[in-house]
Amino acid sequence: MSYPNSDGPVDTVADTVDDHAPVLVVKNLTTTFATPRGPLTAVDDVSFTLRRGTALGIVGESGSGKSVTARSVMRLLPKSNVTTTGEVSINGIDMMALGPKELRAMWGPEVAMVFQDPLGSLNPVMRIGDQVAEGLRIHHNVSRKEARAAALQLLRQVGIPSPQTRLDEYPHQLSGGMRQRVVIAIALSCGPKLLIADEPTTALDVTVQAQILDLLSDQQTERHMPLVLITHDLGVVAGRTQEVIVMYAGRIMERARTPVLFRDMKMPYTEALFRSIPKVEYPSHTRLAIIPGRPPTMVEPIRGCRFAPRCRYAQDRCLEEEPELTPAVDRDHVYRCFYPVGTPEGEQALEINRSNGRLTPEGELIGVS
Amino acid sequence: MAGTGKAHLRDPEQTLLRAEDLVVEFPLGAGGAKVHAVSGISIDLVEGETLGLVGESGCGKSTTGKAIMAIPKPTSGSIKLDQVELTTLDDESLRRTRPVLQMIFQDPISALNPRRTVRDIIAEPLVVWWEEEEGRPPTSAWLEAYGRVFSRVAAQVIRPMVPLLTLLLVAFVLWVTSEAAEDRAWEGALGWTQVPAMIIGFPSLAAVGVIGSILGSMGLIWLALAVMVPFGVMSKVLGKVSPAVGLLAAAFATAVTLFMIWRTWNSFAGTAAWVGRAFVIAIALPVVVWFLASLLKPARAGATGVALALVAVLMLEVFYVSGLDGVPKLGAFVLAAAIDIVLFRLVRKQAGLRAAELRARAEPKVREMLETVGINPDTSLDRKPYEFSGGQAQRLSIARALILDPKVIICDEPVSALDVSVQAQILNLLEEMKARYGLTLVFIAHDLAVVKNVSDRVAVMYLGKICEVARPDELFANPAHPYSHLLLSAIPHPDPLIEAHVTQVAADLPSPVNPPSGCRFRTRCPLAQERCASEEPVIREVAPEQFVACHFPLVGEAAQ
Amino acid sequence: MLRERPSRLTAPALIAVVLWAWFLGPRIRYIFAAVLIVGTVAAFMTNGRYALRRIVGVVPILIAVSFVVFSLMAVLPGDPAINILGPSATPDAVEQVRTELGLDEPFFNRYGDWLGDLVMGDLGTSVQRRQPVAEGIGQSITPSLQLMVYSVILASLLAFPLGVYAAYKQGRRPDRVINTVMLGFFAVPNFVIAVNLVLFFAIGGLSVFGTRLGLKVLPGAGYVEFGENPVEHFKRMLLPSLSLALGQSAVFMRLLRSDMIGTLRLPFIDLARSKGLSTNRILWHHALRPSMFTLLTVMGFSIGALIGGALITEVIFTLPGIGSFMFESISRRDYISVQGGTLVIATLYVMILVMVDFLYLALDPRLRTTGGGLGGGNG
Amino acid sequence: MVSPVGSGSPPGMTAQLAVSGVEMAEAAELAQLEADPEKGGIPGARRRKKLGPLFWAAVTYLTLLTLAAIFAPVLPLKDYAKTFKGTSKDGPTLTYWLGNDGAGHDIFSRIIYGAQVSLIVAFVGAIFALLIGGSIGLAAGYYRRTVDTIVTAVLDATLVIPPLLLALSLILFLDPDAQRRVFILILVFVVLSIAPIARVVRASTLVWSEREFVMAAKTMGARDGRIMLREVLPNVAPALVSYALIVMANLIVVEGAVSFLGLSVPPPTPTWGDMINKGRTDLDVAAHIVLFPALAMFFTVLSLNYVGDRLQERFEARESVL
Repeated sequence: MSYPNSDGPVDTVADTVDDHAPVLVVKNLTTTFATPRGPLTAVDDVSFTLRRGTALGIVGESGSGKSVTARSVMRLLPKSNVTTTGEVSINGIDMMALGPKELRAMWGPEVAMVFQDPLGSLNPVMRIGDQVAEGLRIHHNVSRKEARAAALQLLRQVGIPSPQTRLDEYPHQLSGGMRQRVVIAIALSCGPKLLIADEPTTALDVTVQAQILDLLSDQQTERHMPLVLITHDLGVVAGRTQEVIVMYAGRIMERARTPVLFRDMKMPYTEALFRSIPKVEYPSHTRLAIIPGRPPTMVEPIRGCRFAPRCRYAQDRCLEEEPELTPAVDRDHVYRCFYPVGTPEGEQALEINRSNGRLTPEGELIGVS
Repeated sequence: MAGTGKAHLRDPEQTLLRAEDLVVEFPLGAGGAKVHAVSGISIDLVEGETLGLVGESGCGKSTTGKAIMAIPKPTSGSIKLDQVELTTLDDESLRRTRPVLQMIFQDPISALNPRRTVRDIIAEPLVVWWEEEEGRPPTSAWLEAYGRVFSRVAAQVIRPMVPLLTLLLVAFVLWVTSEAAEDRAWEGALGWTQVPAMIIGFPSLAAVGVIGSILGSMGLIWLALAVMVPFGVMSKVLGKVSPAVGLLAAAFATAVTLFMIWRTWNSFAGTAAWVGRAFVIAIALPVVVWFLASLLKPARAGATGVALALVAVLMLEVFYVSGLDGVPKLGAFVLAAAIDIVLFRLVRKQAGLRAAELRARAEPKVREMLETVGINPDTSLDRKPYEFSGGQAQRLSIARALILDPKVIICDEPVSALDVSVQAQILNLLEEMKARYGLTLVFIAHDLAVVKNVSDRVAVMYLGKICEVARPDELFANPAHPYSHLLLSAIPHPDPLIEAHVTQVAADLPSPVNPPSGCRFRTRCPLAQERCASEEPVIREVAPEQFVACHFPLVGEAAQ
Repeated sequence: MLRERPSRLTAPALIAVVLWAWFLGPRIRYIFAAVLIVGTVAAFMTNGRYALRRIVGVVPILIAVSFVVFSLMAVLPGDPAINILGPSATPDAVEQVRTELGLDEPFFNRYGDWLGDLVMGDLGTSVQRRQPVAEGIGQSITPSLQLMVYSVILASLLAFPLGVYAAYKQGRRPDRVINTVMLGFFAVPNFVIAVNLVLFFAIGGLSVFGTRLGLKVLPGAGYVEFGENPVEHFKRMLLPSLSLALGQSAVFMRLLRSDMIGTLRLPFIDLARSKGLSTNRILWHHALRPSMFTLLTVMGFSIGALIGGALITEVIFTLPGIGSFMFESISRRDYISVQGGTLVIATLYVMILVMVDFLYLALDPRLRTTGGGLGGGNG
Repeated sequence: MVSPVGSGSPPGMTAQLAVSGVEMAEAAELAQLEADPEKGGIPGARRRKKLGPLFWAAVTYLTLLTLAAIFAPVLPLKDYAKTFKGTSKDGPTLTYWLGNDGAGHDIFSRIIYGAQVSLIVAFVGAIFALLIGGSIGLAAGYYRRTVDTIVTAVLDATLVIPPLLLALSLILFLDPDAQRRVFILILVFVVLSIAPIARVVRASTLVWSEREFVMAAKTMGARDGRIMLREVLPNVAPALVSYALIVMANLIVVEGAVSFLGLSVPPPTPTWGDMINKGRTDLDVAAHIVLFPALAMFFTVLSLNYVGDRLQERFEARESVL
């Protein structure tokens, strides 16, 4: 490990802790915002664990609660007008029990975050070197010179060309991709044991996106560091995560190992999402399957399955009763559906819907626009 | 440079839209540096075709879109729409071609005016052109907007005070009429002449006028106001019944107004005389005369004239008030201003009538368009853009673009700001609209999968130049340009079994201020040779219907 | 990226400006020269091209201002000669004065002459005062500049902590209290503040039920030079500066607060938090600097406005500053002094605005490179 | 000097948010982000932020003051020019509500009549400046390039002369005998306020003209005039109207300063500034002579500023929250 502060806790912990012990445990996490329109439950009863050295993808459209989940885990949300309940522990430390000062001590060395907008995430009037070194100086109390050397090292690690000159430059002098590399360097500066990347490539071009994702994957494997990768793009999680959570309207809809999810998705929402993406393999002018309607607002309480009004498989039961997370054959694969895709029940439900006129002959949902 | 040349263009006779050698440059600061946003792009579209423009951000694809619209006109190059050259047209003729060529924008919320209702927004294109056809004076928009601002003030400031004001005014009228001072009596009497105005339906105007004229100790302006406006309105109304009566009323109003002007003129003396008199000559007189003239032709009765006259009267009041000893006239002035505000509302109503009429005429069409794009007109006509989600707002934009029955629509990243599931809805909608109205589309996007899905032909752009033009299926199967290849390889596939093999590129996008010599892609191209720096590749056909601007294409006889 | 190439015009332009400043009245020339040299050198160190453009851009504005000032005085009704001699003057005498003043020449000749004299540092000679205008302004400019500097320092001392704190506590009680109080200060015209300060600190305050609510600790008027007696100088400058500072601090604080609120919502503040930085460090180290741009502009404006705009304060506290000078000149219809004074004030004003622009360079690295704003031009 | 140039916060610059608390703002934004995609049609989406009791108090004060000033000649007020014997420097009594000044005048009556001058010059000055400055700013912001360059240069040249100085010079040189002081004051105040208003409108127009709906209007073939007035102006107007209130407040202050220096409307007409100036000599014995006109002025300026501020905030809030 080329990390300059190797007397820090990084290596020692890595050596002593069992590889399969969960780094992040989230149980019944619920986050509610007080809005003028009433309480808005952005994250509703979310539980998952993350093991050492794995990358977890959280996929969902905007409004699904994925970003709020990440911030709730970090406890980066404001105290006023937001209530977070449930359990979050990182490396056995109960995040919910920490005070502001202890939390600040966690941010950086224990858990770090990469944000969506690389230009906005960097202070426009501070030198890059200072920004990268700042975390080190605060948390590890190193001298200015050492911090600068460490920053140089970090910039080199994230693949920034001629890092020496970059140290004294300002963010606006870099391109979008380089800025995001700097943001990643900042996140990595204190050797976090958990990295959360919140839509790290949304603002970037496709060529740069691939590079940044590669960088994140490389760092993740190299540092043996668990990664939570939040994105709206199924393509992004496909190649780079071991496990995927699909969120919809504040709920976990499906969770599975990545290959399993893509090969054998059970949740109609996942399927619908997958089908609505235009794919390069398909010939041009292929008609896309659409998800009609729009997601529920999370202000009013919802009865039944949250996806039911937009679901091809939905039956009366789905509108009344919300399914629990049910395990599939693969023990790690859970989903929230009464009529899962690719099962006899699901086929039957589709058949029923087709016969009672809710679906077009091609199997698309009619109405609800 | 990555690509000049026009080998990929088709027979000009067949094409509906043809842009040749488009160049767009923006000056950068005062130093003479320029951003070369678009440097010699040629594209053409056959009727009913969709051309996809794709590239990284900063490649000039959106600028190309705007240049085709000629907003602003490109630095050089030619745009032919239906064989008509757009770049040489003067502004007015260019404006007349607008309905044929429409545009849909990336940010649907920003593309809709937050202060107007859906009804207004969708009908606006029709109203603009109908007004044009019917020769409505362009000042009416000015008037309406003016009235709008004033009525907003009235609504926000005056309306809450109306009960109080009314009470006070009534008490005041009682007081004045019971024991009015002698010198005010004649004004009071004049005030009552406005009762007819009240009867014919302008109660608020008349009420304020009555009180104003009683209260106003300066009399003459009030006299003028009290007579001119109601009689003006009356003469219009009466003019429909009997031209003679209308004429009489107008003549009376004219006489009073001229008297007022004369009186105002005389009130200026001493140091400021030249200012005041110049004002009277320059502004008040012509405007008032215009107004009065318009009264004589009730059919064409310019609401504009009324409004301008009111502005003039307002100004006259101020000069008159301040020209006297001033201060005690405050009451008169404030009331005058209040009257003016009420009048502006009135006038706006008149002006608004035409607009409302046109909007009503447009309504069936508006409803039809809304239904076509999948928005329920019953619930949405009176809502404002911010009450819609991104997807719905984009539908509204599409409806607005379609209502003029255009031939070509330029879609500038129409789905980039939308969620995945909504994106599919909009893409399908665009395909439907294209089939239904026989549209020709220019589709600008950075997402290759999206572009492939909608296009009949794709042009890959890099730093203001075209790299490759081909049918999407061929392009995606066998990209000929190294840059196309790079783009394709970088797409994340929603399938864990496909390993991402990104061609690692050195460096970032070069600055468009100082683009590289020769082929513009050479600084990042893995295959770049010396020739690429010295010689700019010209577009040529390397495979049937596949055109590329590269010295060493990956497809065709040169690909070894 | 564009390479900075200081133009060949730079040196001559600078020398010319400094020389010009030298020819003005004795005190003004030091001030002009110091401001110019310091500002320009600082600016050239950061972005010479921009600095040059800005300095050159000032020239047309100054010419426009001089024209406005001159024509205003020339076109205004009333004959300066009669103003000088009084209404009972004989036509001959009036004619003589008119010739003396050059008033019988065509307008543009007079403007040209005036401008020519101006460039030579001659602002004309006041007939009423029987003294060169430049000299009069030179004598009165020091107290004004001192007043300006003190009040801005006081205002900033008050505005910065309050603004930052209010922004941090946005919408909550401390913010509301600070805001309301500051809005109060903002709404009191500064001559009212001045009168009240005099009441409570100089003449002993109100008498309420026999007790006096106030102090009698500071002198209420007059001016003592700094060199003469520093303690007394500050004692006398305190009330006038304070009366100006209170209103200004309200403006500064409100601007800082609103910009700071904007900054605190930017993503980089999130990143700073997620680094584990303390609130104070985030506020003062990360958020303050990017939030200061609007404030800086407005500070420039209000400092500039103070040069002549502190007129009423100077009159109340009988400070012999340029405001008093101007007020007296206006009252006496001394149009030559008014012309000259207005021009000097406007020139200083413009220079201060330019200096503020240069300060931007120091604060915002994005401005230091031309071609910035495009972002990412590192090819 | 609180001047129209340096004070007040142009709407473009103040980004005061309706949501409260830095963190709350952030949270609300996040919540929005999360709830955003399909939030249309939520009941209460149009919900307006309340203006609050202070706002209405300010409006009431301004209304009462204006009404009192308008109806002053017919209200049972004492003659402002009359000297009441033996009442010199008396404090408030039942007969003389706010006491009497050094000359035995009734202060209450003088304050009401003084409001006439302040209000008329400020109101008329602001209205005309609004019309003229607004049009200039709109044109400069919309057309940019040459128009903008010229307009900005001219505005800059006006802005560098301190307003009070300009006002005083104009007043004295235009009207040395105080014959038509109200007229001259209005003229001068219009001149003073055009530049700041034009700048604010220009800045706001620049921002709004960037929006895509302006581009959309161009593509549909609307003329420039129509775009400026139908698309841009309605969006600029709220900020403009609230800024005009702040300009009015500034003009009242400038008028106060001018009359403090004895250059406003000549006696016997009372003005607030003049009352304060005259009372200065008796400060230690009869502070109420200064206090009451100062308070009247304070509350007027405060109310105008507050109302302007709140309106602006509210318009902005509607913009940003929705």
